[in-house]
Amino acid sequence: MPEIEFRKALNLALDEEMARDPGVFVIGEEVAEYDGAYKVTKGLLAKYGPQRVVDAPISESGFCGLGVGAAMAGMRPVVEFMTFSFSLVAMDQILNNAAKIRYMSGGQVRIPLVMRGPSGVVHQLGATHSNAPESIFMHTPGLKVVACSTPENAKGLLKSAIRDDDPVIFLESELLYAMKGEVPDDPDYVVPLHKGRVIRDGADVTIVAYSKRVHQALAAADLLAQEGVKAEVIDLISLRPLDQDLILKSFRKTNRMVTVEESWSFCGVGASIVDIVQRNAFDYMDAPIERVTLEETPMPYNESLENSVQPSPEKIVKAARRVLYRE
Amino acid sequence: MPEIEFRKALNLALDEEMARDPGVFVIGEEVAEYDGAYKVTKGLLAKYGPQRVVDAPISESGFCGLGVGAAMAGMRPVVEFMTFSFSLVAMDQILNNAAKIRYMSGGQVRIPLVMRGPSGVVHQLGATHSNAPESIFMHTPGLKVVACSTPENAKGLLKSAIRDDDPVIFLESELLYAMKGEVPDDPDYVVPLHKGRVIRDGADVTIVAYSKRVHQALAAADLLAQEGVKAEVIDLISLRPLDQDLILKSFRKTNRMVTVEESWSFCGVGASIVDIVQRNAFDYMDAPIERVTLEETPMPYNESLENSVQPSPEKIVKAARRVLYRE
Amino acid sequence: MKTSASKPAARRASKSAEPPGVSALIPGPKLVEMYRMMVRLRKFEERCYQIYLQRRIGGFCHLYTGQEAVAVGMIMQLEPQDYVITAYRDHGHALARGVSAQSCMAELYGRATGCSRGKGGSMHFFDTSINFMGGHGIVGAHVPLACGLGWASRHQKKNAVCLCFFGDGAMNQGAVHEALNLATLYKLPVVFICENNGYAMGTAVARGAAEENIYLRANSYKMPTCRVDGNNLYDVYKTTAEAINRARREFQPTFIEAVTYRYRGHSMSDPGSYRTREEIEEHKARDTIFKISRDIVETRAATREQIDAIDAEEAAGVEAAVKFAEESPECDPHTAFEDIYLTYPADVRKSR
Amino acid sequence: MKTSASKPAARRASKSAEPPGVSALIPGPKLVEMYRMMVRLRKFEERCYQIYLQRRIGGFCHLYTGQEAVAVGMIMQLEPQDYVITAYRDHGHALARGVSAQSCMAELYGRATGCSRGKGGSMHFFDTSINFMGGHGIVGAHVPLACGLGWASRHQKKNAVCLCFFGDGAMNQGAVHEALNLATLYKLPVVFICENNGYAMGTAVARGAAEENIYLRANSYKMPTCRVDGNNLYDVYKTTAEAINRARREFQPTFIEAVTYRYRGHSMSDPGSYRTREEIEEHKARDTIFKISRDIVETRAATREQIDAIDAEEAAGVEAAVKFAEESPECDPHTAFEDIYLTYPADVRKSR
Ligand SMILES: Cc1ncc(C[n+]2csc(CCOP(=O)(O)OP(=O)(O)O)c2C)c(N)n1
Ligand SMILES: Cc1ncc(C[n+]2csc(CCOP(=O)(O)OP(=O)(O)O)c2C)c(N)n1
Ligand SMILES: [Mg+2]
Ligand SMILES: [Mg+2]
Repeated sequence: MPEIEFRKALNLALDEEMARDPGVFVIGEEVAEYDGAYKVTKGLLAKYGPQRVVDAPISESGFCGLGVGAAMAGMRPVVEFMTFSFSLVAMDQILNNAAKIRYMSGGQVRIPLVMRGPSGVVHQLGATHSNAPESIFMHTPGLKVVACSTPENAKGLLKSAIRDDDPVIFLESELLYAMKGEVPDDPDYVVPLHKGRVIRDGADVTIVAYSKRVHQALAAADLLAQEGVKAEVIDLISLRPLDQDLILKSFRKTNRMVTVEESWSFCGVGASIVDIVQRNAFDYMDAPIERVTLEETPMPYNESLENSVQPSPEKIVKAARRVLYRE
Repeated sequence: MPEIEFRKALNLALDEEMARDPGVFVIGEEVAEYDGAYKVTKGLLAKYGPQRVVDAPISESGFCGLGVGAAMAGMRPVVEFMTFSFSLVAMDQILNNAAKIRYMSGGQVRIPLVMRGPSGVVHQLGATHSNAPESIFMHTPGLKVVACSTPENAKGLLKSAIRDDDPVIFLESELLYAMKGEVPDDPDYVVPLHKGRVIRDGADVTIVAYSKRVHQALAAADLLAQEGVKAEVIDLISLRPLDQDLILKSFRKTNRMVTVEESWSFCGVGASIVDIVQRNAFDYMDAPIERVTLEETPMPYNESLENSVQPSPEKIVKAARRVLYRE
Repeated sequence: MKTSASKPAARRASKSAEPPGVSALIPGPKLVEMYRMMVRLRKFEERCYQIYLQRRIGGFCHLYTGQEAVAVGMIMQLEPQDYVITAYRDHGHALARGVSAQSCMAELYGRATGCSRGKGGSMHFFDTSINFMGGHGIVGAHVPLACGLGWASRHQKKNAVCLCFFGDGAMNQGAVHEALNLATLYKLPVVFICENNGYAMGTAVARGAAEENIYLRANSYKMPTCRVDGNNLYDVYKTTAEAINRARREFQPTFIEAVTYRYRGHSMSDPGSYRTREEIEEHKARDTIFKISRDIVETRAATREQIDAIDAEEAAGVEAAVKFAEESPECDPHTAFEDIYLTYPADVRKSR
Repeated sequence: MKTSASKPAARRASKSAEPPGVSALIPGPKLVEMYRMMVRLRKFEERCYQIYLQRRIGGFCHLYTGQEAVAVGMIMQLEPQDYVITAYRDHGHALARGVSAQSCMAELYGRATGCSRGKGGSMHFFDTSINFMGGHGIVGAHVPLACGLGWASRHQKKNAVCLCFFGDGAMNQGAVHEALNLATLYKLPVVFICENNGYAMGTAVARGAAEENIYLRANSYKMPTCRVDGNNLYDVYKTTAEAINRARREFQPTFIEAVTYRYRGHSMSDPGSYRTREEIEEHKARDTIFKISRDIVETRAATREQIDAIDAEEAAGVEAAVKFAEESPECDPHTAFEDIYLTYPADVRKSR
């Protein structure tokens, strides 16, 4: 298997799906002539032309809505938000239109739409540019929400998202774009949207993470191993629906859990995981589930403050120790 | 104490605070000449004139942002969303501007802004008009979020919200506007924003609710009493911050809890309550906490479907029975 | 703040009968067909008014009475592949597009036989089988969708035009401006129709918009723009025909401000105290439907008796629709859980 | 799709020296003061460029180099009570308003002594003590805030005007249109300045806007609107003076399109392949700062030596700012948890 960059994996997924289905087009700010703000769409304009790789003005409501409309008419738009922080100005299009029109039409309309882009804190971009709105999307029936974490699943998931007949929120991370990894070059290699993965086996504690936090979870598992703690690490991948079976199966084995999240605690991803676990595996709970989230502050610019309010392998280790009553 | 309608209680709060502080003004669609879509602002135009009771065009981003800006300059705007369903088009103004500008300025800016209006499902308005976005707001540091449930606390809370120096999301319900109740006429009667209330004592199970669901919780408590179950009912009032002490105190007494919510389950209000309880009162958990939320569907128009996907006293009773292992 | 100029329709009234030749644009049989449709819209809405007051239907209900010439004059010249999309005041557009009165009425009753299976309600009518792409509840939010429909038409080579209706109040919603800009930029076959009925709820146009000449605002998007008397079916027809042509042949969007008037309140719960009875009567006196019936008889496109028969047929049709709706089955409870996703993995269906 | 017309600044270049009399508008000492400020902006930004490449500062960094005449010519005629609000390309506006180079530089270093206590960073400068109301990161989102500042000024009888700066790309964001409409409707003392530097990131104006004559779009909001050569300090000054007057005396908002050009990339990470080196050089050849220095010497407002001294002083000032920033204390870790709320109940502080 060839080893490629994360952004290239996304690029290949777009490329292959555009080649496969003439209904697929990409629209967003700077996706065409600029090759994408983060070069995810590099070379696609040259290959598919300006009718399928479409530069948009800074009109997120407008072009996201255009995507919804084109999907209603049978196309498969891929709407790029330069980052999901900018999706806030298009929130109504996402939550009312993309998510609900199918239902309100009594099932007549289908909306095979992908809304993708990087999400979450990057590096010193300040509070307006560090939003990770996944819990907003997860809260909303009608949307599917996935987060990729490796070049391999990035490619397979984006292809699935594009082929899927429902609106999919597809979360990436700027901080992963340069990561390299092996990616199957089979053009029909896809990863199911609704399945999480156990990416490290362990029996002592389950660490649940998604997006770039998966790598911190793995780093924490390494550190814990040095203390003799065998952590199982789950990459959620699908945030809506959550892969409850996988989560519960692991929990029933380890009886202890730490969640690692991209956003804040209140009404966050992990809150729902906690809720699902206690409702479905109450008798297996040997300790409270700990959550490692952003601290409850807007994101500061200062580098050390910014680091201090984020999850880190060390924080995860500490949380794991707490759920193991070792601290 | 005089008995007045809920909408009148809100109206009095606005009236008194406008009389008290010339910096207070109300802006929103139809708030002035039309007396408010739900008559909450009735008579205020006549009393305070069009400079302080301001009709706005259908520009939620625009006038919500105007409110943020006026607050930055020291005024105390009350922005009315005709319903919070329409706040989705202003989401960026709320989540990035109202919530974060104080922080990003290093504390130089204060934003004494109230954003108020009815929220949640009403009666056959369909999916676009039935949003209850409180968990979106609760997720966001920088915002305070309160939900009123009686004429009395509506008045006292709105006055507190207006006097408060931070941005407050103030949630009401169309279905309560006609409710009558006693309201202190002391113009300095205020209710603290961050405190919940035990509105019915009980030792067997705690039912936590907010907004109109409080009344369903009370109805459920009545039904449960007939079965010999003493339910304690908490009206959360404050959603951000949550009154954790109150919730935990009750839970440590009853060891069982049911949450009743206005919106969906995933990443909803109750998920956070569950999380807080299990982290802080793990040893007191005699049963999984049950949540009564909207079913995971956009809101249907059909009346019986609409009822079926909402919380009801019967659903609350059933949930209570489950946490009491009586079912 | 400006408070004057609340009667754009009055200002734009055409004073006299049609100049000869204009009505020739619409052949007699077509005119009769359009008359029939306008009658259907009128009778449908007036029946809604009654049954709403009887509490047999619920929710928000925004009647189209008085604006019929706009929907009918525009939509009835579309081809089958063309799209229609509109806001929550959608009964008229749906009927004009050919959605049956039965399925519309059943939708208001929230029945499974409704055009949106009882899930959308008055504000969210859909019938994609004839490219009626909804009824949309959030002011202005469907206007970007129209660009998407136009986009698809263009790139799927469907040769379809999209008519997108919205109100005067919607012009103050940012998403509409973003959409208008996109339409020109991408050369989309969309005709934007702002139905200026003088008010957004209780807000007269000039109280909500700095520029009360709404059609001028489209100049910012470099598209042909005009104002038309929405009471004048012939003008409406002609202007729209040109716009449709430009869209279909040249992928050139157009903006049309159709000045019109709603006889009823904003919605059923609107007391309407922001306008006078005289103002309403003034507009009713110029009623299009009546005027067209006269034109039809004068030009011998049909006889007075035939007109009367049409009126009776349409009244009966609406009665039948009410009956159909009332006799239709209630929604099956489990349908609440359908139509959320098209492909939801079976193994996680029950989760929350 | 249109791809031409990417050089609005070139199109608008004034060909010759200022006609006599125009520069008389700005008295000699004031002109020298403005020159000094333009030099400060230039040197500050160029120093940013270097230290950014040295990785001594981080985040997104949008330099203002080339646009100096706009910020300086406009902001330096404000009175103390007036407001300035702008987007993320905010260093120039902040400095011109009087925020010290030290506190700006310290902010870029993320230090506690920064103008936003190290929490805002390059895009989010604030100094409310002199009514500099921020740097804002979301395109267009601060334009409604400007209406609020104008509203407060009007209703608190502060007699303050608000200058609101944004880019050509921001014109395609709906919130901006909503705000422009509100400003006229409510008669707000706001001057809207669209700094048209030809590009929104890599998108030339005409590729993002159906109407590339941006100032014409303000016609929809019935406010005085004009285009000014942003390289011509005198024109900028004069046009703005008129607009400020209208705002202050008549509560009449104005829209000014200032045609300008940024010498650097959109941000530090922009390779800038969407424009040619020739295009950039062409603009640099018409550099305002150089031109003004010449004017000053010619009109004897100052000598060449004095100009050189100013240049040296400002260079030293920026060096001092770097030194100040580098020697400033790091943010105390607990400050991350401050400034979220003004009044947060002590008893629930730790909750999450
Ligand atoms: C974003 C948004 N804000 C507010 C509303 C509430 N609302 C529904 S209709 C309406 C007035 C719309 O007026 P106009 O666009 O002129 O259409 P008309 O009702 O006259 O057909 C308002 C304010 C809404 N549905 N969506
Ligand atoms: C709503 C939103 N969308 C996208 C971005 C990303 N972005 C930042 S600056 C920019 C270009 C803005 O161009 P313009 O308004 O012309 O200002 P300039 O940078 O030229 O000063 C974009 C797309 C953003 N910050 N906010
Ligand atoms: Mg209207
Ligand atoms: Mg620009």
